[in-house]
Parts: sequence; C-alpha cells; structure tokens
Amino acid sequence: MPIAADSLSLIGTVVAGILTVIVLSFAIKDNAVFRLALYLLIGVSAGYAGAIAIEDVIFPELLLPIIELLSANPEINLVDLAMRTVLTILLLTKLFPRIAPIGNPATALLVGVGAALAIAGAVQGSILPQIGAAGNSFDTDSLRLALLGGYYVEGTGLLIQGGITLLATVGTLAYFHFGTNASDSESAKRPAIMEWLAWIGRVFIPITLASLFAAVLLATLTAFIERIDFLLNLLRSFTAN
Amino acid sequence: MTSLEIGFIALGFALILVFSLLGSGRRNGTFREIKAFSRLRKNIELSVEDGTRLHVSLGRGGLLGPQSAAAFAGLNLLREVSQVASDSDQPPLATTGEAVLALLAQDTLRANYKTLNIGEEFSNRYAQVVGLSAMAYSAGLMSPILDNEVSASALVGNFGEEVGLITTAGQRSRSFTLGGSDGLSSQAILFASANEALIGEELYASAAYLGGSTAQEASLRGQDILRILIALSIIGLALSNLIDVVL
Amino acid sequence: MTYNYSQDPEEQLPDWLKALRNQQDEEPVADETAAEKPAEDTDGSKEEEEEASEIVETNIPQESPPSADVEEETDPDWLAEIRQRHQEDSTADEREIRDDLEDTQPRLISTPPEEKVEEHAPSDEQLSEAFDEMETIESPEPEGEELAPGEVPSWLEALRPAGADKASGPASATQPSPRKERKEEQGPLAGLSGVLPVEPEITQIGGGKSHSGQLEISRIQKQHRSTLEEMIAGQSATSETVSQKVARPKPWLGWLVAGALLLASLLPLLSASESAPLPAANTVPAVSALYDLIEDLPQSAAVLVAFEVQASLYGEVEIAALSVVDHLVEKEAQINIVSTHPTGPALADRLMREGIGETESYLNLGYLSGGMAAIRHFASHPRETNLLPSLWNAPALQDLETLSDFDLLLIISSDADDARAWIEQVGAETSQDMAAVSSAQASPLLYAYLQSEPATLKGLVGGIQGAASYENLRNQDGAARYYWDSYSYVLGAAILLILSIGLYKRILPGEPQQAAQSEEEKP
Amino acid sequence: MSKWRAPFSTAIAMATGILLLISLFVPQLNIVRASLLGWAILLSAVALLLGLVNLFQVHLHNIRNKEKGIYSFVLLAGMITTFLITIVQGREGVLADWLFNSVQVPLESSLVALLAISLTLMAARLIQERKDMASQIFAATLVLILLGSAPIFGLDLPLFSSVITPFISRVLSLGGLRALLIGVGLGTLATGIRILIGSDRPFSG
Repeated sequence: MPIAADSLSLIGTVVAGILTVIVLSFAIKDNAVFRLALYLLIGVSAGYAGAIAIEDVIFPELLLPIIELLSANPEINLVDLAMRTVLTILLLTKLFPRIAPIGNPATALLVGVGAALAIAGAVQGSILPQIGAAGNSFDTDSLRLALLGGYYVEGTGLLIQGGITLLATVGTLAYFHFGTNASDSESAKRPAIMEWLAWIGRVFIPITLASLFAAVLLATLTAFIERIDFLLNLLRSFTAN
Repeated sequence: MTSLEIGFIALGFALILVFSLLGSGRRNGTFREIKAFSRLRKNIELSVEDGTRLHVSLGRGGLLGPQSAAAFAGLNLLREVSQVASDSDQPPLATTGEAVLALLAQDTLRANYKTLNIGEEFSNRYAQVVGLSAMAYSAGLMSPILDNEVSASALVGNFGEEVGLITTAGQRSRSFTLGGSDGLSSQAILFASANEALIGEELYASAAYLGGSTAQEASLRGQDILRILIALSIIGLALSNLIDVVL
Repeated sequence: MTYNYSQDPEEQLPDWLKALRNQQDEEPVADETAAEKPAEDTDGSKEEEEEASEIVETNIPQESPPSADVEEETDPDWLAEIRQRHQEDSTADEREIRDDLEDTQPRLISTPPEEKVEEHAPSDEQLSEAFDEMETIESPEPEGEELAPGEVPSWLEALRPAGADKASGPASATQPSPRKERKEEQGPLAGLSGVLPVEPEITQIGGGKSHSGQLEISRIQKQHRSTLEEMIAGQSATSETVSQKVARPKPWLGWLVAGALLLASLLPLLSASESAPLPAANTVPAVSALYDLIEDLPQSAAVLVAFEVQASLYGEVEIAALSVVDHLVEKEAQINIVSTHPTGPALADRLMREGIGETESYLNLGYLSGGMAAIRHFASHPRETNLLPSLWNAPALQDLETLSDFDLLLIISSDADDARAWIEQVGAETSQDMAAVSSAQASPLLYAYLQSEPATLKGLVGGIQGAASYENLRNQDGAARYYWDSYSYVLGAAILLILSIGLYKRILPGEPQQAAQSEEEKP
Repeated sequence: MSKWRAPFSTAIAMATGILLLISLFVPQLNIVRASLLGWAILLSAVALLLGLVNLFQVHLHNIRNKEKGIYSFVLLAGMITTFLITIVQGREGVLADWLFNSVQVPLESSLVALLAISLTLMAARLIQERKDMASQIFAATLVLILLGSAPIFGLDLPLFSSVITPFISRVLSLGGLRALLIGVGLGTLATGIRILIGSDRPFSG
C-alpha cells in the first residue's frame, strides 16, 4: 500500500512538526498544550519500552522456554528456568504492598549484581585507566622525541602542560578529601597540605565543569538547529505544494 | 581482571571494613563542610514545618551498570529524608526513571512507614516511575515542579543532560533544588543551575553527611586513604616517567 | 559540617560486622552502651561531646516504637529531632481536638511506654514551657564548652524540639545515663523492663523541669517564632536563605534567547550559505585516527557498531555519524548494529535508511537488554546473548565467535556513560580496536579515554565539529557542512546572549544586584 | 515479617555480588556469571513492566481524583496504544515505527532543542547572579571555550580556535576531568563495597 504509507509518512511529518512547535512554545510561556505533549511523550515512550521488554527479553528468556518445556523440549535447562520463574514471581509480588516484602530476595539479587558490576566497572573502567593516564601527564613519548630532536622550546611546553595537568589532577583529588582533624565545624578544614592542594582543585574544578557545560551547550545548539531545519523544510514542502 | 585490579578492590574492602570495625568516624572527628547538605537539611526542616512536599529524584540509572552506585546513594538519601518526613502532611515523593529503582524506593519508603507504625498509609504511588526514557523522565518531573507540588527537590542519582530541564523548572517555580549526579556533564549543568550541586564523589557521601551508618562514614575514611594513595601513585608514576625520559 | 556523633551508627552495621566489632571491644563495659562506644575513644572531651550530643536525642525512641525494622532504621539525630518536633506538633493538634470533644483529662493508654510518653506530650501550655526552655538553653550556649558548637548545628538550634532541649540543657547534663539506656530501646534489648526506665522520659516530657509558665504560645506562634529566629539566626544562615531565593527568570529573557537563536539558525539555512570555514583537516588527531582506522580496514571488514543513541540527541548524533558510517559503507564493511537502548535499533534503522540510504549492507542485531551487564556478557559470549539468534547464522557472521573476530568496534553514542560502559566492558575482555562517534556533550569525557594509558579508545569524532573535520578529511561535504554556518551563527548568538544578559546589570549603574551565591566551599 | 527477611535478602545480595565479582576474574566461573547476569537481565525487564503498572496506577488515580485528569488520560492513552501496537506489530511494524518516529523522536529532540535555550539562559544567569570565584572561573572558561569552538558569525578566531580553546580543553580541564572520574569511581567502589559487606540494604522493605 504505497499510497497509505506515503500519507502516513506525510501525516507523521506534520505531527512531528506540530509537536516540535508545541514543545518550543515553552520558551515563550508554559502552557497546557506543552504539558499535554509532555504527558504524551511519557506515555508513548513507556508503552514502547514495555513492549520491547516483552518482545526482546521476557518472551525469549522466560515465556519461550516455558512453552518449549511444555512441548517437552529436552534441551531446556530446568534449574535455570525454575530460578527464572521463581525470581520473576517473587518480583511480581512487589505489585502488592502487603506482600511486597516477599519479593525482597529478587531485588536483593539485582542489588548484588549491580554492586558487583559497579565495583568492577569503577576499578576497570575509571580508576585504574585514569591513574595510568594521569601518570603519563607529561606525554613522555612526545617529550622524548622533542628532546631527541633538539626541540627544547616544545619540550619545555610539554613539561609545563604536563605539570599543569598533574597539578590539576592532584589538586582536584585533594579537594574531595572529606576528613578533617577538627572536632567542631568551626575549624573543620582538611589537613594543611590538603587544604592548599584543594585550593588548586577549586580553581580547576570549575574549569573542567565549564568545558563539560560548553560541550552540552554545543550539542543542544546543534539539536536546536536540526529542529529548526526540520520545521523549515516542512514549511518549504507545504509552500512548494 | 588483572592482579592490580583485584588488589585495588581488595584494598577498598579492607579499608572500609577496618574503618567500620574501628568506628573511626567517631574517633577522628569531623568531615569538611559541604554546604549543599546543610541547605538540604534546612529545606527538609522547612518542608516538614510547612507541611509541604519533599521530592527525592533518584535518576534514571539502571542497576545493571556503574550507575547503580549513584542510584544506591540516592536511595540512602531517600531513606534519611523519609525517616523524618514520612508521617508529615505531605509525605515525601520519590521519583525515578528506572523501574527497578522505583521498586527499591518503594521498599525503602515502606520500611520507614513500618518503622513509624504508619505502614497502612503507605502507597506505591509515593515512589513513582515518572518516565522510562531520559526526556520522558524530565518531562515527568517538570510538571509537578512547575506546579509547585513540591517545595524542594533533591536530585541524587544518575542523570544526563535532561537534568537541565528539571532545574529550569525549579528556577521557574523558585523551589529549592539540590543536585548530584555521577555523570560529569550533568554535574556541570547542576553546578550552573541548581541551588546546590554535589560535585564529584560528594554525591556518594550524602547518606554519611545526613547521619548515616558507621560503614557509610567508614567508607568516606576509606575513600580518603585510597585517594591519597592514588594521588601519590600518580605523582610517582609521572615523575618516574619523566626521569626515564630525561635520563 | 560536623559529623554526627550523637547517632548510633553501629545500628546499621551488618550483623556479622557488629559481632566482630563486639569481639574487638576488649574493655569490659558492663552496661549496654558498650556497643556504642568505640573502644579506642579515649579522648575525654570527645566523650563529653558525644554524651552531650547523644543526650540531644533522648526522646527519639519514643517516636519510633520498636518494630521489625527498627534494628536497621535508626534516625540520625538531626532528622529525629525534626521528626520529633513535627510529631509533637501533631500530637498537640490531636490533643486539642480531643480536648474539644472529650474532657481534658489525659488518658493513659495502656501498654507501651512510648505511648504513655505521647500522652504526656505537650499541650499548648507544655509547649510554651518547652519554648521557654529553648530560650534558656540557647542563651548559655557559649559557656557550655563541652557542648561543641558543631554538636548541635545552628540550623537545628533554632528549631530545637522541646524534649531535646530539656535533655541537652544544662539541667539534663547531670543525668546522662538515661539516654544510654534509652538508646538500647531501639536495639535488640528493646522491651526489657530492667533496662528501660520509663520514668525519666515521662518526667522529662511531662515537664517538672519547666522553668516558667509565662506566655501560652500556640504551636503556630511557636512556628512563627522559630522561623523568625531562623531568619535572624546569624550571618551564614542569612546568606544561605538569601542565596536560596534566586530570582525567577524573567519571561522576556526566555523570549529574547529563543528569538535570537531562532534567527541565528534560520538566516544561514534560508540563504543556504556555506561561508564559515570548516576546521582544517588533520588538526584533530582523534578524528584523523578514526579516519585512518576505517581507511585501513580490509575489504568487507566486519564492524560491530554499538548504537547507543537516545531519541533525544538523535538529531545531533546523526549529523556527527553520517560521514563516518558513509565511509564504512564506502569501504564495503559489513556493519552489524547492536544497542542497549530499547530505542537504539529503531534509530539505527532510521540512520541507515534515511541518512545513508542503505537497507542491505547492514545487520541490525537488535536490542541488548540489561545495560552494562549485558555488554559484559555480550563481550565474552556474543553468541549466547538474547540477540536475534537467526542473524548469527547469516553468512557474514558465521565465522565470528568473539568480539576479537570483528575488525573494528565503533561506538556511536549520545551519552558518555553508554560509551564508557562499552569501553570498560569490552576493554576488559578483548584488546579489540575501539573508536567512537559521539555527541559533542560526550566528547570531553571520551577524550579522557583517548588519552588513557593504555589507550582504550583509538579514535573519536565528537559532535558537529568532529564531523566537519571528518568531512574535510574525506573531502566530501555532508550534513556537517550543511549545518556549519547555522552552527557558527547560533554559537555567536549564544555567546552574545550569555555575555549581554549576564553583564548588563553590572554595566548598567544603579541596578540592584541579584542574590549572590556565597563564596564558600563551592568549587 | 521483614525481621527475618532482611537478613535473608542481605545474604542473597552479598552472596550474589561477591560471587559475580569473583566470576568476573575467574574464567572457570563463566557459567555462574552468565547465569547471574541472565537472571538479572530478565528481572530488570520484568521490573520495567512493574514500572509500567506503577505509571498506570498513578495516572489512573489522577483521573479518578480529577487531578490533572486530562493530562493523565493522554498519558495512559499514549501508553496503552503504543504498547499494544508495538506488541502486536513488533518494533518494525508500520504503526509502531510511525509512533516512534513521528511522536517520540520529535518530542524528545525538541526538548533537547528547548534545553539549548535553557542552557544559554542558565549561563547568562550564572554570570548575572553569582559572584563567587568558582562561578566566575566557570563563566570565563565557558565563554573562552565557546569562542574557539567554531567560527563566530562565520569568522574564525584563530587565537581561540587553535590556541586557547584547545589549551583549555586538553590541558586545563583534562586534569580535573581525570580527578573527577577517579572520584566518581571511588564513590562507586565504596558504595558497591558497602552493599557487599551488608551494610547498605536498599532492598529491605
């Protein structure tokens, strides 16, 4: 049905255009239609996510094996399937506040898995690689080349850059030091050297945050242009017709 | 995993356990001031006094990833907040953008209601999923904040750039917003727009600062030690690399 | 900020740790306070501080009668005090109503001591006494050196609940022991009559100790009073309150920003101008590195694309990704797409169909549910995951058993966390070459991974800027070139707006300054 | 009830977490890892459905109590329609695809576009209202980075684009970024450990 598909596509573009205008209208004034659009988004995205969860996970991982078990498929791992079923049932008790605590073991399992993955992820992904990277703040490969080639000005530049990066890293780390030796809030300051390094951190943290903020701003500005271009093209296609 | 990774994790375990056992938080005195927490307390207190609603938003980080830790930090905060405000005229509202988190938030609130002997007043609606995508989540939070249904919001968990819309709503309605996220971009947005922002690992200290357990305080002590070791390693590595080049 | 000495943090220690810790306490502390006092706490003044502040929460247990959860739900002192105050207020309210309906005789409810205490909880008169008490406690504060200022923070000072005031005041400093006994009321000893004297609670609340009965101050008046006190409670409190009430943004500023950005983006789009210079090729090493990676791919290389794009930033990431994906298609790479976002596969289809115009040269493996856990699982056992199994039997994928069998892993991501998850999890399993195309917002963070040691990310194209460089490298104009002028103008407008709105009040004389954030610890 | 249950759940969380952590570096335990992760993935999908039910309950309650009834009605209508269509047709079905591409994507993209306006205003207000050192450094850095991010009104500012902005992003901000990443990592590690030693128990309802 190519015609129907075309009409659907056209309607879709118009609907998308209207929704875009409605959302952007919030910049002028908060309004009821904007709120309606928000609620529509919540509903549609939730419905979509729920359907995908059933289609891609719950059906193949739970329902299908049960169906296969009922049709006497010998390859089904009974223990595994039993665990899946029990855990699912336990979790479903959370729907009913009175019996919800029965489902705690299921959420506890999720929490345990989450904690383990968090620990592994933090160490493998953030802490150790960044320690390695910060340890190489002086970019030794380039520095070696610069010194070998007699580029002493560049070499000095690399040294200064490395020094700044190193100082920023250590200063920022020191900023987060929680403990103090004071016994009351009046004098609750970090140990002296930490306090000194933390001051450096206080200079570098806003610089880092500003660069991150700038990146988000640039991303959203691009998205803004893309939306305006979309509206412009929609308008053009109407005027052309 | 390499032996270095295993060693680091083991060291983390050991430090937190040792500090927990020693109860070091008491012995060593204070932690540095984090103004965000002082102001959050003030707002909790005002909210309870005024009978207005507190809002704790736990973010949208799933449990099956590193974001789970930020979510757990948010749950700890929720626990502390709900202990004081659950039986007020307007019990606190917990919102999430992740279904598992909503279940945990319900568990947390339910436990507190039971403790306060008002278990029958608990409703699953006090811990809501407000949207299941990043933007839907912020959309779900904008309305109640814009309509002044909450007097103060603590956004503690995993957020992305959408947090900017939430804080914008907070600015428009002039409600207090404290924000802490494990995402660095969202930390930057929160720094620029929230009344108070938690930067870096301050987010994970929220429970300890609001009166958490020995282990929570011990973990701050442990983090301090690990951080010093890390800083020393970084300096040592950098200098040894440098000496290696120069020689 | 002062750490709360006064709570009983051990309550939340895991049971096994508690047991260990109890074993560790060598001192034969006879009473039930043993578990609360660290054995190594020898500093006398500290002890006093602890005791003093612990006394503050003397009345807490009465508010939370022991229940199944109590062992792990101990209030921190400040929260407990607020709640206690609140509950006292509501109790007083209830009493007022009851008094109206029935006689004024206090009814003693039978069993639990806590409830008895509530029955003795303040009437208006008692509240007023308590309020007076508050004054008497607050004023001598400087002289009570054993009560360190940090022990009872100033914010709490203003709202100190009646019972707590009594307990923490000089009078109660002479009777520290009841507090310790009461503390155990919440623990495993709850209910043991020999351990839990009820009377001190009653005497404290019931108020034999009240100093005066001058004014009858109602609850509301008391609230007003405390709010007023709070307002004048000192420099720091004032600055906090002021900074909290940041002015609401003026609506016309929103219109101005929206209008200016709209104009700045529209003008170049309308005129189809392409005058703004693109970033020079080869100036961004990370972009060149990705270009080289793709350029060096063998014929019909197998590329795994982790498409971690959320619908919200699809528009921006599409601009960044088009040129790179087009390059892959040009190199006749076999593109296999996977996503841990439910919406990822649909967006990937959209990119390939609408953006690239390809429907054949890629396989959409679908949605990988389970976030980072699933990535880890997928990285180690790609064939065992829940991705459409039939696709693995496709000729292009038949020989691929592990992720190392792919020639390249390209992460297309709108969010740094998602890209991070792939870098961390795949990096832990294989030494696979990884590169990323990301939204501009994710690129500073991913840059840190580009520079990490060993480098976990080999190349990166971030946002429209990265794409513009990439197009320049390929010598082919694309989406980035199309939007580049608009981008340039919108950026200019944004900078102008930020500076002009931000600075106009400073430049114009006589404008009152808005509330300023204090200059304290905020980094 | 939870008196006996909390220790049991705590034990489960501890055992699961520790087992999974060990299995992450003992290849022989791959089967354990695969099973645990498989169950967790299934459970989070089931939880997502519970989340949907929660959303449904909340908004049904709103409709019944006539609190923002029309909004809640739109939400539920959108949710049920999308859910049913996507379940029946599959993700690639015409209507499901239409709903996704014509409703969800434009709404989300437009909210990000709206965010551009919000962020611009946010930065301006920060300069306007905050006088502390951190905010001033933040504002100055932000403007300097933006000036070198692309040509401004079509004009390239070489000092910014090739010197200042790269220096800020690759030197000045990089050190702080690393430390922030390490800090978040440390917080994550500590939080995870507290759960595995049974101290934090977010499931004990």
